[in-house]
Amino acid sequence: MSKPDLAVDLNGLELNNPVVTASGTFGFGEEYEDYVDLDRLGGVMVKGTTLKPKQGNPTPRIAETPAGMLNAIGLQNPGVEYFIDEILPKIRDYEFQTIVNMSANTVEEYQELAEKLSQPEGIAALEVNISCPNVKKGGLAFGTEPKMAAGVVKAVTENTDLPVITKLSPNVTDITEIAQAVEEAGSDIISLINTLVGMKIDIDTQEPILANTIGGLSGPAIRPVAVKMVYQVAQAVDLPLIGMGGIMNSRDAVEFLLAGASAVSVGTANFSNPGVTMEIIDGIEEYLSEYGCDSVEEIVGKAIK
Amino acid sequence: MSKPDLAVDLNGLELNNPVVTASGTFGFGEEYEDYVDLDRLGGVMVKGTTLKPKQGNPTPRIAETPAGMLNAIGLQNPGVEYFIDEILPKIRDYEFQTIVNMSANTVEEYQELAEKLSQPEGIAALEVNISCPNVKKGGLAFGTEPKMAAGVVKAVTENTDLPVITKLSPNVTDITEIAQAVEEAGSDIISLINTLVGMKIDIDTQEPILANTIGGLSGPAIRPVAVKMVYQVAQAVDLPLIGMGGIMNSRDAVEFLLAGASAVSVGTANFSNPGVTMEIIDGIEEYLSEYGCDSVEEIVGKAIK
Amino acid sequence: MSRQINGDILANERINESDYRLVLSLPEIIDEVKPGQFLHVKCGPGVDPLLRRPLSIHQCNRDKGEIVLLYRVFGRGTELLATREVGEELDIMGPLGNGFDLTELKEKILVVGGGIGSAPLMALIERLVKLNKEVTVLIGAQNKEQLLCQDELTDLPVDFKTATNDGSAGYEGYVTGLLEQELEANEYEQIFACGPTPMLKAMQPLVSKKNIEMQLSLEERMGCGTGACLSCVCKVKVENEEGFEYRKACTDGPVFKASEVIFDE
Amino acid sequence: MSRQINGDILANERINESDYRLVLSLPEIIDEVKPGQFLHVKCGPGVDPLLRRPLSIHQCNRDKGEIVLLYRVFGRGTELLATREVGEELDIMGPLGNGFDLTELKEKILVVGGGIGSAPLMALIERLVKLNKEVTVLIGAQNKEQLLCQDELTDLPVDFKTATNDGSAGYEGYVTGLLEQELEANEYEQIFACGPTPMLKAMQPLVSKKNIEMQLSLEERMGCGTGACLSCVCKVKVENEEGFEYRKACTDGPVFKASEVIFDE
Ligand SMILES: Cc1cc2nc3c(=O)[nH]c(=O)nc-3n(C[C@H](O)[C@H](O)[C@H](O)COP(=O)(O)OP(=O)(O)OC[C@H]3O[C@@H](n4cnc5c(N)ncnc54)[C@H](O)[C@@H]3O)c2cc1C
Ligand SMILES: Cc1cc2nc3c(=O)[nH]c(=O)nc-3n(C[C@H](O)[C@H](O)[C@H](O)COP(=O)(O)OP(=O)(O)OC[C@H]3O[C@@H](n4cnc5c(N)ncnc54)[C@H](O)[C@@H]3O)c2cc1C
Ligand SMILES: Cc1cc2nc3c(=O)[nH]c(=O)nc-3n(C[C@H](O)[C@H](O)[C@H](O)COP(=O)(O)O)c2cc1C
Ligand SMILES: Cc1cc2nc3c(=O)[nH]c(=O)nc-3n(C[C@H](O)[C@H](O)[C@H](O)COP(=O)(O)O)c2cc1C
Ligand code: FES
Ligand code: FES
Repeated sequence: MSKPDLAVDLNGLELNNPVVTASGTFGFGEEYEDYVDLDRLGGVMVKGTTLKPKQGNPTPRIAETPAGMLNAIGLQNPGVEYFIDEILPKIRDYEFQTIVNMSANTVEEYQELAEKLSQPEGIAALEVNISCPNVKKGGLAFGTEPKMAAGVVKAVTENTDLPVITKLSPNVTDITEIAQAVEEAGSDIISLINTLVGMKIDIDTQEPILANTIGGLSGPAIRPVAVKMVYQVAQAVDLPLIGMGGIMNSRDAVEFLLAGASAVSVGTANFSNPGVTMEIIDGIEEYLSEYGCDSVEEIVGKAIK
Repeated sequence: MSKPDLAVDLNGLELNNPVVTASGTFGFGEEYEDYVDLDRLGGVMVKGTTLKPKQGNPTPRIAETPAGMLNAIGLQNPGVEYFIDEILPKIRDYEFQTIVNMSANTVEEYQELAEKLSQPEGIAALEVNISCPNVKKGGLAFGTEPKMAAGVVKAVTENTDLPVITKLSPNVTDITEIAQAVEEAGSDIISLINTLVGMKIDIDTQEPILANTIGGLSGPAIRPVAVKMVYQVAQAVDLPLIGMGGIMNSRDAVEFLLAGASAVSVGTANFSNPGVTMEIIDGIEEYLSEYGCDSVEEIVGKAIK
Repeated sequence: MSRQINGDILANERINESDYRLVLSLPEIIDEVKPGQFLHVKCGPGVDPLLRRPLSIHQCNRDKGEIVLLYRVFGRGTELLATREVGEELDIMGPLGNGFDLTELKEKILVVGGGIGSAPLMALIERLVKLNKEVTVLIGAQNKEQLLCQDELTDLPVDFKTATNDGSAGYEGYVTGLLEQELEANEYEQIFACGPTPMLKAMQPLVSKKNIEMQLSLEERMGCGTGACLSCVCKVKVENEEGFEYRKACTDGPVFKASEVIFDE
Repeated sequence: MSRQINGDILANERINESDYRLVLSLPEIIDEVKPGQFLHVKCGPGVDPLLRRPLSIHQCNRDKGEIVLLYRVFGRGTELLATREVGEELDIMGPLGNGFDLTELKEKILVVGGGIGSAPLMALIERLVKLNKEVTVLIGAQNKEQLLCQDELTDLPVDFKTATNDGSAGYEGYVTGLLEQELEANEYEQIFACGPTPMLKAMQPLVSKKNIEMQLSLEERMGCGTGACLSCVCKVKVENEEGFEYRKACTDGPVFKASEVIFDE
């Protein structure tokens, strides 16, 4: 029997296999050079990038929770220009697709980011993080209101030829509503989920552990929430999905594919097992073989009744 | 030094100590007679009660997840009349406060439930579960929209003299908005959080594990989300809060008190450790002594900056 | 009365590729134990896994205060249990469940076990033998190695037959095939069975055709084990609108009358 | 180059009330190890705890290919680590971090350790001794029992002094008090230190007053250990608007020049 075909085409974003790494957890890829054959990765969603360099939040920036972790990095990053001039040239030659995760506080900033990131060679897609607070509307996240979300996505899609991925926040009453809004606004792909908002208090000091008080919860703890949202959104829109949230191994990755994701993104798992993405690629291939599938596509959404 | 005072008065609901058990996880109390000195409990929130008896969902009804579990019991219960006639007389004589968790699909049903439950002796408070789908509005949960939530709460508060607890769903964009709405509608107390919606897929059968497809996620996995919501709601309303979500021991319970809850409710932990509530009561007392506090109140909300 | 206690692990040994025999010192509860009951076991400390695992009481040695469990390594919980060592303590709740109903025992009794489902039957068989019943035992398994209780049953005054899927011992095929033969060949007054749901489901029509009273021990996913959470319910026939009612496997069962159990499609 | 590998546990023994000595066989990476580097350790399988724990390389035996860690049981991760047994394998990433900068070593060197922070200093001291430096070592602890490296340091040609909070050995009080005395009494050209943040913070003005070059090994909560997640950052002085920049303890550190480190209030 021939090996199953792992390649996936997500509305224009072509990946050699359906495994990418999640923004903020894998740096710019290079950081994992010692542990991973980077050329084998489907893609790398690089650290959230902003127009201007950002220092990020004070420490502690992370806290461990049952089967999960909280982070409040605060988008520390060197800014889009440094990324394009200094980092992109170093990672361009890897086989993986470079996906740039963009964060901003205003629609105008998103637009400017999209324009800047559409110039250089070597960027395969833009990922719009709409979980950021909308400074103009008093801090309510763009991703929590369909119209605001659509506005951001339009500002990006109208200013780039690259495939646009919109990354949804799970901290909403109805995620399908947001998904439909960004589909209409022209998003090519949807990625989900970003972190759940959470916090942890140190009962000895009687204070929140994170300097930022609240943070984003990731890791296996949130997987059931993520799988459910992928399952729901897959039925609400016609876009390919990149599923994430607590994927620790290939079995978890397959769970997301069955729920309706066309590809998966691996975040927190890289911390506990830096070689995990390679195991996941191999495991998906084995699973497909075992079930007699020729391509990834055959199992996408198979658990949807 | 004298022992700290564990009693708390939640806007009319008086508990001997701040530890109650969460609805649906402790039956009607009796089920734990072999493991717990029921008279030592602050209160028991009994299984979700509906007007008519309900059979509930097909099985499997539960699935285990990392540091958590999903349930889709489907409100199996013998109905409010059976509860009043057959169960209440058996549990009335325990020292714990009996809190009846009410579920319904229409505002009228909530009203009728409130009226019925206000007649008999031995009920200390009503807990309004507004996570149920609103049948009239096409299944959107009452608890996800401020006006609908307020409508339900009004229907209850206007038809009972008992203290009314409103139990909030975490599956919303802004829980403080709902909290403020139910405060205005006359709720005396707020309890939070109910379960997060989640699902799990069996990759061998390629089907959702729960017969109901989706279920409610509880246990330590959700604790960071619950603590954050308690912390937020404590600052948004003037009502006493009963905090819950993943409390496994007295340290976790104290975390909720510091976050702003005046009492805590213990759910899933009863399954893994049936005597856990006794340990939590003792542990809170020790903590208070250690920190030189005379009463529980002194630490409520202490982590709020 | 049931309790939550720590029992010393006296043995925890692998008996074949997949199964383990666990001996616990539990003198505090030994006098309350009935065949067909189970313990709710915390396989390890911490929250991974979070829930307890129900495991049937396989044997009960009253004099020594020892309870034996027989378990198959299946997922995370039983894997962890298999790593627990002699000398450690195991956190259990028990005894739980109603056990087999022995109030109206007949004389000529058939006991049928499939796979790891044979575990709870040993304590029952030992009791039946003590009561001088005429007992026939059918045990089914994948293969010869996985056939449980062989040595114990050979030593007992029971008629003992086996079935294996691969034919490596006894009848070749499912234990339900052997049962069919057996019901043709002999008259039985009462049957007790435990095994995977498809096996029990297949037995139901075979046995009801012959009008023999049967008790089944069912398996359902459990949360509390105390009757509080309603996770573990089974469909039981009653005369209401729907024609059934959900009963709790943990406290109303795990043993039910075969005639009242409804198996879904 | 750093790797993720499994090292055989050769020893994991308690050395006092709170501390353990763990010996790992890691010939694959031994030649790359520098004093001041650390391993990122998965304390147990599964997701509880989820993250690795950074532990400094305490000693490095190149001939045998063995790395020794010294750790204090603190929370869930180190508790679990303490239960790991000889013969098991430990999943580590390493060696990580920049280690101490030994490119411009002076002759008269002071090494200061507080609490479990003394752990990484042993490998450094052994190297300094090999290079024939004149080394004075100050080690502080709660009490005599918790004083680390006593035997090893007594055997080495170094000047070794101790401080205990309860006065049960050496100077009574914080090791920073002993340091103050020491800086009055003797001239040092270079200082290396590791210990709890308050200790390092207290050392900063004492040492900068004397204009002695100092390197500090800092502790921050770590996620990845590879420089990817930006959890582990420390404030370092730079000439920008804010007057500081965040640098990663895992890859830019954990050793920093004392003169550039900013400790928050
Ligand atoms: C009353 C009763 C008695 C039992 N007696 C025995 C026995 O003596 N020996 C034995 O080997 N097995 C017995 N089982 C089955 C045993 O409980 C499961 O094999 C075990 O729970 C699997 O846990 P796991 O962590 O290995 O598997 P996982 O698949 O990781 O478990 C995930 C979840 O599903 C539940 N689950 C999985 N399989 C079953 C099952 N077959 N029945 C009930 N819950 C399940 C688990 O309890 C857990 O909550 C019994 C089950 C019941 C209900
Ligand atoms: C570079 C470096 C080297 C270290 N070397 C040693 C050593 O040789 N020996 C030793 O005993 N300890 C050392 N530590 C501290 C050690 O990492 C912590 O004590 C350990 O992580 C605590 O884990 P826990 O699960 O026991 O505690 P928990 O409090 O349960 O841990 C919760 C989380 O906080 C983090 N954390 C808690 N305390 C610390 C701390 N002091 N520093 C960093 N993260 C922390 C944990 O890594 C984990 O992510 C070092 C720390 C760093 C950064
Ligand atoms: C340390 C850390 C930093 C993150 N930074 C970003 C970010 O900059 N932009 C973004 O869109 N998501 C960010 N995320 C979210 C992840 O990309 C991912 O959506 C989330 O962690 C869920 O996946 P996981 O459970 O596999 O980690 C971050 C997550 C972590 C843990
Ligand atoms: C098996 C089960 C059944 C539940 N049934 C109800 C219910 O009937 N009504 C309700 O308001 N909440 C119900 N809940 C939610 C709990 O009361 C509680 O809000 C939630 O489980 C979070 O707390 P925990 O993490 O301590 O379990 C149920 C939870 C579980 C696990
Ligand atoms: S397991 Fe909870 S009712 Fe049976
Ligand atoms: S631990 Fe991730 S950057 Fe240092």
